Amino acid sequence: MSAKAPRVFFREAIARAIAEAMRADPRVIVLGQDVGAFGGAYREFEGLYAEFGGARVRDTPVAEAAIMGIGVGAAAAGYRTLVSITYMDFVMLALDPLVNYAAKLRFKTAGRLTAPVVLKTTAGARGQGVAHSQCLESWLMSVPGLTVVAPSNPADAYGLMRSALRADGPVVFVDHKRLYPIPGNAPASDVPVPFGQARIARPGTDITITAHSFMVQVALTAADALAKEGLSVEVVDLRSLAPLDIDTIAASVSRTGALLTVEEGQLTCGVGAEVAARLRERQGGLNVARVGAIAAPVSSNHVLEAAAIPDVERVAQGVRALLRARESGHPNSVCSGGGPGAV
Amino acid sequence: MSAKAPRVFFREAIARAIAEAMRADPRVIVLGQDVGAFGGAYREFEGLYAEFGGARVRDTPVAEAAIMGIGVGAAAAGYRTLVSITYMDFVMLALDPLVNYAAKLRFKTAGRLTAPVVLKTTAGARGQGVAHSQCLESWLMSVPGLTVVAPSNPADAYGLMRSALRADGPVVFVDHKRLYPIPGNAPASDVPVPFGQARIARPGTDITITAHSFMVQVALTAADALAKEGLSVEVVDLRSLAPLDIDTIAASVSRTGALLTVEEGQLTCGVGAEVAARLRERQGGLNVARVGAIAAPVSSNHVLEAAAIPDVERVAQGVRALLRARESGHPNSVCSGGGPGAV
Amino acid sequence: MNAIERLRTMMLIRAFERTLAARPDHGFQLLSAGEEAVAVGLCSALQPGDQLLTGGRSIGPALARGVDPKTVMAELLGKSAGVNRGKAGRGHLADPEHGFFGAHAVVGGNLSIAAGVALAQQLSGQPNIVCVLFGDGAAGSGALHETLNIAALWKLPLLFVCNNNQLSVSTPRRAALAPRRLADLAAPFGVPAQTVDGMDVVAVAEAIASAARGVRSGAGPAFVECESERFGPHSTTARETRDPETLERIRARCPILRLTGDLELAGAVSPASLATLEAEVEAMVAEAVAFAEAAPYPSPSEALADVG
Amino acid sequence: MNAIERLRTMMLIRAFERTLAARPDHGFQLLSAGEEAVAVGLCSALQPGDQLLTGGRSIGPALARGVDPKTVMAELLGKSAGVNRGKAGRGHLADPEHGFFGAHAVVGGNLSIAAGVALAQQLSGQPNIVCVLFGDGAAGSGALHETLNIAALWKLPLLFVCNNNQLSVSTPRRAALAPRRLADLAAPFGVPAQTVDGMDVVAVAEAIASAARGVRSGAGPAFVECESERFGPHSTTARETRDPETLERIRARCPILRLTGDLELAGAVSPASLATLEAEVEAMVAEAVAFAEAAPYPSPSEALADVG
Ligand SMILES: Cc1ncc(C[n+]2csc(CCOP(=O)(O)OP(=O)(O)O)c2C)c(N)n1
Ligand SMILES: Cc1ncc(C[n+]2csc(CCOP(=O)(O)OP(=O)(O)O)c2C)c(N)n1
Ligand SMILES: [Mg+2]
Ligand SMILES: [Mg+2]
Repeated sequence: MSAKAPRVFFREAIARAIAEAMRADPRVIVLGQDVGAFGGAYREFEGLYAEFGGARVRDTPVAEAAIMGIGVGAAAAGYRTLVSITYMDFVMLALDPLVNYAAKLRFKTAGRLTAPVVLKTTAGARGQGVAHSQCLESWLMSVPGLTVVAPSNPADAYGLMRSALRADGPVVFVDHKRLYPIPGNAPASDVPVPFGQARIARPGTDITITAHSFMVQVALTAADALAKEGLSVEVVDLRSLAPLDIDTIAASVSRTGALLTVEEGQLTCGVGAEVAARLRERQGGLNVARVGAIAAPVSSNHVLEAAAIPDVERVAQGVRALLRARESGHPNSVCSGGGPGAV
Repeated sequence: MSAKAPRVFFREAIARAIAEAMRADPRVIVLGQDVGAFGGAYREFEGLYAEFGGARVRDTPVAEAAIMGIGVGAAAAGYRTLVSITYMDFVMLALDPLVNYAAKLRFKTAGRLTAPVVLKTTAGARGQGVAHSQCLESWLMSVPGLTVVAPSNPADAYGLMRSALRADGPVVFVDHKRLYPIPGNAPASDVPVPFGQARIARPGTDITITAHSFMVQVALTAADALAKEGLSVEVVDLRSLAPLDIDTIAASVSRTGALLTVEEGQLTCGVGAEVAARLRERQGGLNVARVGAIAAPVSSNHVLEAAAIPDVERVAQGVRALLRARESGHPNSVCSGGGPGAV
Repeated sequence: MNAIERLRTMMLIRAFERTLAARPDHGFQLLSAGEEAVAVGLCSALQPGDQLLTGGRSIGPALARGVDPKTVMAELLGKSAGVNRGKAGRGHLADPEHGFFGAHAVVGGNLSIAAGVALAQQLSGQPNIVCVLFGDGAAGSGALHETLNIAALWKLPLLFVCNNNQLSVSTPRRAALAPRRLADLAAPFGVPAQTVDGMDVVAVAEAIASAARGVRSGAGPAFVECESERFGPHSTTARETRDPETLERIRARCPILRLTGDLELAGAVSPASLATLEAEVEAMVAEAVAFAEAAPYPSPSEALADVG
Repeated sequence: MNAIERLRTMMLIRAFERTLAARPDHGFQLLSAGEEAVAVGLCSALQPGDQLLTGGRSIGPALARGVDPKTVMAELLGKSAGVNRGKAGRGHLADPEHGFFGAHAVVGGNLSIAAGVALAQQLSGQPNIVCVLFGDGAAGSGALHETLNIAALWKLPLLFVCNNNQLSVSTPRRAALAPRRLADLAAPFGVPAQTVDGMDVVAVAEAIASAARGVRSGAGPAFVECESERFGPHSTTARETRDPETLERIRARCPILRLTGDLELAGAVSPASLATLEAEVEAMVAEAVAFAEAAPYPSPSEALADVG
């Protein structure tokens, strides 16, 4: 895209995708806390209420479980509901309708019913403390029947939201508090990003980093810094966690020979563990390491939050450590939690 | 243990552990649906109500969220509550108090409060269908602040329950529908099984299988069958998923050189992915494969249930395939979902 | 449904469940003997375009709603001729084309789903309503509160029907729920509510019909509590917790005997016509069994079909 | 607390929050200007061994409960001299030794936790009670229903206090909750309930005291709704959604001015004594700030301390 392409913020890309979907399909409705005139906690629903009115853009009580269930039920009955749960931590309250009902509906009815609901929720830490910072993508990835996407920039946010609002079954759209203020090239209208396609966010030759959501931005910055040290880092933006585009990852790693997985959430049973496992089912002799949060809750305290989650420096250290290990003939992988003193 | 040791059923071992803990500590109480005079869905609470009465063994309404919260609150205020959620699928309803509150309480209060609550719940498939069959251990393993155990036999059920009812913080005790009728040697009274210690359930030299809960029984039967083919399988019963005893696994795999992880739940971001990742952070050049459920809900239909989850034959096939790959010099790992036509 | 149809449907449910339970190949089942008047009274007040959602104890409601007994039997026996190809099984069957949006075995789990279906009805401007049938056990779940509140706020065309059979597994309703009447739970939300004798199919049908009229008119949700009795244990494999005298007393209140007696008094049925009805339902059940038995089990490959 | 102590505590809360909000280093905060009478009236009716749990808007309640303003300020500025070593921060502070079992920023999340604390009190046979303070927003959550039911069944010593400040973020209470009064939600469970003017500290204190007496006597839970007003936006960084005229009208109902006026009329305060009070609270706040400023931030290694 040319540098002169108009720029939009991440939150604007989301609002635009929803608005265009609502114009195209009268069956798209939005449910959530403060999504109406207020326009959403991050203004990512701004303009929708004014254009589409309160019947289609509905403020709800603080009742995540029921709102999810209502979104799922309306979807099963023919609508396309976008349910907003402001913080991913509170998706816990809504897992029963999402996982026990929606994700299994098509299966259990042998295709007679399906629930094309989109759950949009915001993950990640930005000073909001232990119960407003969690990244639970890996839980949802593991649920058969759910599609899970996690864009890192406005264009993908637009394109994946358009795909989500056309999908056949339930989709979880995960965004991130630190992405909202990020600008990017305006997405081309009406061009959805297909599920299951990763994107080479930056080409490189020495090592592959896989990341999603805000960590792609962190990885790109780390790659810039490492370039000054003469290291060429390829950054693969997963975009879609379920389905996972293992072909693109494998092709990248077969060129670079090393993989660093980066995620903001917990390493244990995390996205990186799965990416590494699937990759190794295809190719051997790899140098692999994981970077993620330390095994602790994330405090709102800025010192402790910074100590808990990966940042540019820790990603760069992870790259350096992994490449050192490769050079020294270390047989396999190195782990690096994002923590203080880690790596 | 001698073959003449008295035998008890898994469910009896649980009831006994709870009863002894309640005798030893008046602050131990039990909350859950039908745990009172009825004695629990699997009779695993039998006798408690008669001995300790309704104040300490409390039947509750069908309100998993509040019951978990009450158990957590009472624990934070000085009691040791055992909360029973009959089916692990419904732990979803209780994740907010468990994960957003209990798991973070000691951290966020800087040690001023802690919640020594035990959540006991039953995972796994046995003809009960899409919403009564799930294995969600990997979700809980990933939560900092939670201890997660999953015994495979009466003695460990006893010993881990005793440890759980003495622990400092929240513990999730996962059992399994197919384990309840299984007999085993009676555990020695008052001997707890420490957290974070795996157990060599069967020694062997050619390959290591890691498993937990009912899959240990499946792995042991598969090992018997494979022995007849001349294959010597070491079975490591993880027992404790968080903390994970990677030392014991690593020691085993350094002897056998190959690892097959077996779990009944989903492979994606599962227990096996984590075991493999941690192991490879220590040693390279391993042959690793995973066996788990196919990526689909589990129907109550016996044909479809059997097709969905690992059984003795699929575990045996997984072992054979992995050892074949090793012989043929396949560089690394092979995956085998438990599904029809898989492996 | 006229009185005879109601009687026949109640008899069909009883016979269907009895035959099913006697087989060795059903796994286990949640039966509704004693509760037939709730299912039949309720369904006799619904219209074709309406949708019914239920909890796990769903055989009676499905049959009363008009789902073909053949496809229900096949489903419960795990056959691919089942209404959901044998994949749903106990507690999950769904036949939306016949107004049975589905059972869901998570206690309380269908409440908010039903509100979503009602929202869809409301948005699409159709005159149909949605009915959600749930147990006394489900009344303890927070889902009821959240759903009642939103349904009242949004005036959803949703009829809450609580089949209060006095038990959740082994736990008596009085030990699990503080309210004097479960219908009282609707009052704070301004939702009209009534409690009716769930052993009297006529009373149930009238109460539901009048509540449904309000809902259909756009007045928003309504709530009907039906006080019934569960004649058997929680499931075919569960331990019975009540003593024989209690069970005898309870079973004496049989809704089928009651309607039969009333119709006999009114001269609307005779021993001969009853025998004919009996033969009719037995034939339907036999046909359902034959249909199910003739059908194959799904192939293992269907375990991966229709995911997502 | 006598009337002067109430006034001083309300003034302390107002001054504390104002000073905190004016700083650049607090991240963001949920303030309670306008709602001081609820916190203070409530706490003036609690006894030392009682425990209070709240939602995220917790500065006022913590101070009213007697948590040291120095440790609260340090906590909210992320310092290790904070009541929780700076780890809890906004929305999570806890000081159980001072009867403040803690705030919890999950809306409705503390309801069942509080019932558990009440169960512990009941089992241990102590005469203390537990009070849970939650917002109108939390009243829409299923946790309230489940907790009210169980608390009523088990006669837990639990006092539910709803601070109905008419808003959940931008959503007016009338758009989020169908009940005419939120106190009506207690009725089905047989839980005594009342609604009181939350801008009147005396009325709040009396209502809570009388409800607390019942709870303390073993009669089971009680419910008090306090109708208050939030003077500012949801948080220090949130957009205000009300127009200036509305805000002006609301702010004219200031609970501090109201008590001051009443006390002036009664001759219990004078301009001079008010100035003294003002100076006292400003000194307390200044001391708290100095204390917090002098304290270090926790070291990064504390990010791994006290997990589990
Ligand atoms: C959320 C949840 N918790 C627990 C269960 C286990 N369970 C199945 S049926 C049942 C009893 C429900 O009682 P009620 O709602 O009165 O329905 P009934 O069985 O009497 O028809 C329970 C507790 C479940 N299915 N779902
Ligand atoms: C379960 C949950 N959902 C959403 C939020 C986001 N949130 C934070 S405060 C708030 C408003 C709560 O309103 P109310 O209970 O009336 O308390 P108030 O803010 O008015 O004090 C919301 C929705 C949350 N913290 N927890
Ligand atoms: Mg019942
Ligand atoms: Mg409020």
